[in-house]
Amino acid sequence: MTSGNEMQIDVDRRDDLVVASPVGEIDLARSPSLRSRLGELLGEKPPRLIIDLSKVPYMDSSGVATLVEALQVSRSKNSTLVLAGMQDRVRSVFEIARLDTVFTIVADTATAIRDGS
Amino acid sequence: MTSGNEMQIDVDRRDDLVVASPVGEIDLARSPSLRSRLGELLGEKPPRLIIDLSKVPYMDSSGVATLVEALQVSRSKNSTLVLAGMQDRVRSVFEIARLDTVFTIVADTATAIRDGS
Amino acid sequence: MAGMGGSPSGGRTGHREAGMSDAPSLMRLELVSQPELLAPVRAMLTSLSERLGFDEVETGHLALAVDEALANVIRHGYDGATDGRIWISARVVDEPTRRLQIEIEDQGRQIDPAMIRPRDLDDVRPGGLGVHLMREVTDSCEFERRTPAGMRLVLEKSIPTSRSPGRRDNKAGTPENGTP
Amino acid sequence: MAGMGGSPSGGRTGHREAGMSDAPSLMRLELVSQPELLAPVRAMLTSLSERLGFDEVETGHLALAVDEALANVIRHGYDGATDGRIWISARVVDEPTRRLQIEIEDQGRQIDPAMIRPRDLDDVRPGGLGVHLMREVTDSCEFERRTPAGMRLVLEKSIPTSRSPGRRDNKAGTPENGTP
Ligand SMILES: Nc1ncnc2c1ncn2[C@@H]1O[C@H](COP(=O)(O)OP(=O)(O)O)[C@@H](O)[C@H]1O
Ligand SMILES: Nc1ncnc2c1ncn2[C@@H]1O[C@H](COP(=O)(O)OP(=O)(O)O)[C@@H](O)[C@H]1O
Repeated sequence: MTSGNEMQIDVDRRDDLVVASPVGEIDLARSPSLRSRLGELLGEKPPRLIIDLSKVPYMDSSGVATLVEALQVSRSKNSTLVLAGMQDRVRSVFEIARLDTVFTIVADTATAIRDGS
Repeated sequence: MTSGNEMQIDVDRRDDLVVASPVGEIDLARSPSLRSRLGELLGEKPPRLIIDLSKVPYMDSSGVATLVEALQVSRSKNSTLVLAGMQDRVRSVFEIARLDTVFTIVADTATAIRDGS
Repeated sequence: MAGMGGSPSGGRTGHREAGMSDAPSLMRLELVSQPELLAPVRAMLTSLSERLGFDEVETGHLALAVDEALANVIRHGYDGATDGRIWISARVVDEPTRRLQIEIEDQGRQIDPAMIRPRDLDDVRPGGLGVHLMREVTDSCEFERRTPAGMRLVLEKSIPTSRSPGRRDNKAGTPENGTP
Repeated sequence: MAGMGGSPSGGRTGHREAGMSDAPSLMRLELVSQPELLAPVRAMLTSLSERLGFDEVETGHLALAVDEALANVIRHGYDGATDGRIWISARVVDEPTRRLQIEIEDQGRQIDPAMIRPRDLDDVRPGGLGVHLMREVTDSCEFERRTPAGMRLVLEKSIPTSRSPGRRDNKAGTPENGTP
């Protein structure tokens, strides 16, 4: 039983930024796949990596841990990592984990691109 | 454990017709509730009863049986019963049961009202 | 983890009946015969079959088949009593073809499997559609008497081989696959 | 239907431990320790808690708590091995207050319950959030060692009393309630 473990991640490359959009629930089965894709993308040292979470209805602590690790890697590579379009249920997990102030979180991808945060 | 057994059914009364819109999945737990509400509505002998199924994502054979019974009751009362707005998954159940030609099935409630079928 | 002794559902692996595969269950669910539990079971099987690669229509059909089977156990096996027990187990069988096998067992009324059959559909009346629906939407649907009590039903549905939901939208040659 | 002898998960009702209610389980699920099964379990519990009257936020929290608990059993109890067994049971307890009780049991590594605690959240690092999340989103969350092996976790969440999903949108006095 493996077919559902791979996280679908749509990637959009623009001038100085990469937008990565995972699609679907992020849990222990899928976060390893998310982790390796984000590692690949950060390996390209994009000035900015925007993770569009608008198509992620659910995330557990394994997904959160993956994003914390990506944040740390991004800092070591001088990339700016931004989380965009978080659904309420996912945001509540970040709030309970008190990570909502640690990440740069914006309303949607358009805002992230425009603000150049 | 009983709170989820009652079927939510929105009812809209117009001149010569009643539109009944069940909301949610119809299965063995909820079809008794659907059955009694439809019985009440047919007791009013409306010239036409339109059952709007656009908010019913799932129906099993207990729901189908309830509608077959409502069809028979409607005939005995000279009411016209129309099924409107069926989602694909529900329609496939009617097709497999070969009831798609027994019922009057129309695309949506607006069509049912306009056509006066 | 081989021995099941002392486990809360001890002895599970001792029950391999004719027609059942030796493949271990992914999950085994025991529930009481309450219609309210049909929705949670459908939700679980829908999610499981999506993860296994069934498409939306097939997933809906699988949930329908199990729902109809459980409804029959509740209505006919237990005459509507809500304190009966029902067991559902799900396993993936690889030989001869990859398929999801769902086994449903009860301790209720027994009936000759040959008597469980779809009725004539031309006779339009309420009811009598469950077995017909189950047969139409599965690849295999076999009833048998359990020992010492109740019935067993084994439903099978082939798992599509080529699809991989994770990469569904990522076509070779598009940027997202060209990453070094 | 009283005796469980001969049932596929025989002996189930013989397992009442300290802290557990005598109320019978609505469902009891045995699964293998595969991360792929977390989604089906969440789907089942989401549907169950919706039917019990939990709202969307509470339902999401309940699914999260169980997901985190199972993830910990898989990672810490079984060190990532996928052939471990996990049991989840759900029951409604009425006294002293109406609540959903979820029990999660394994046969994996044992640990002193006092050692299972949330870490300091100010230390931002990957991981170490599961127990904190579980505690925050439930009303009660108690670990204990099982005999002879593994851990037991009992999660509780109060069931809202006033809501009735079926009649949510039907206000007294509107036409649909005035039917004779
Ligand atoms: N689990 C069961 N235990 C005993 N009898 C059953 C069971 N499932 C089906 N049957 C028998 O098969 C018949 C056909 O079932 P079905 O097609 O679902 O229609 P219905 O349940 O509406 O009669 C039932 O009327 C019943 O006699
Ligand atoms: N089911 C379990 N079996 C054994 N140890 C556990 C279990 N659940 C939690 N633990 C222990 O509690 C600690 C805290 O768990 P958690 O807050 O989920 O963070 P993490 O799992 O990321 O370390 C774990 O590191 C582990 O030592």
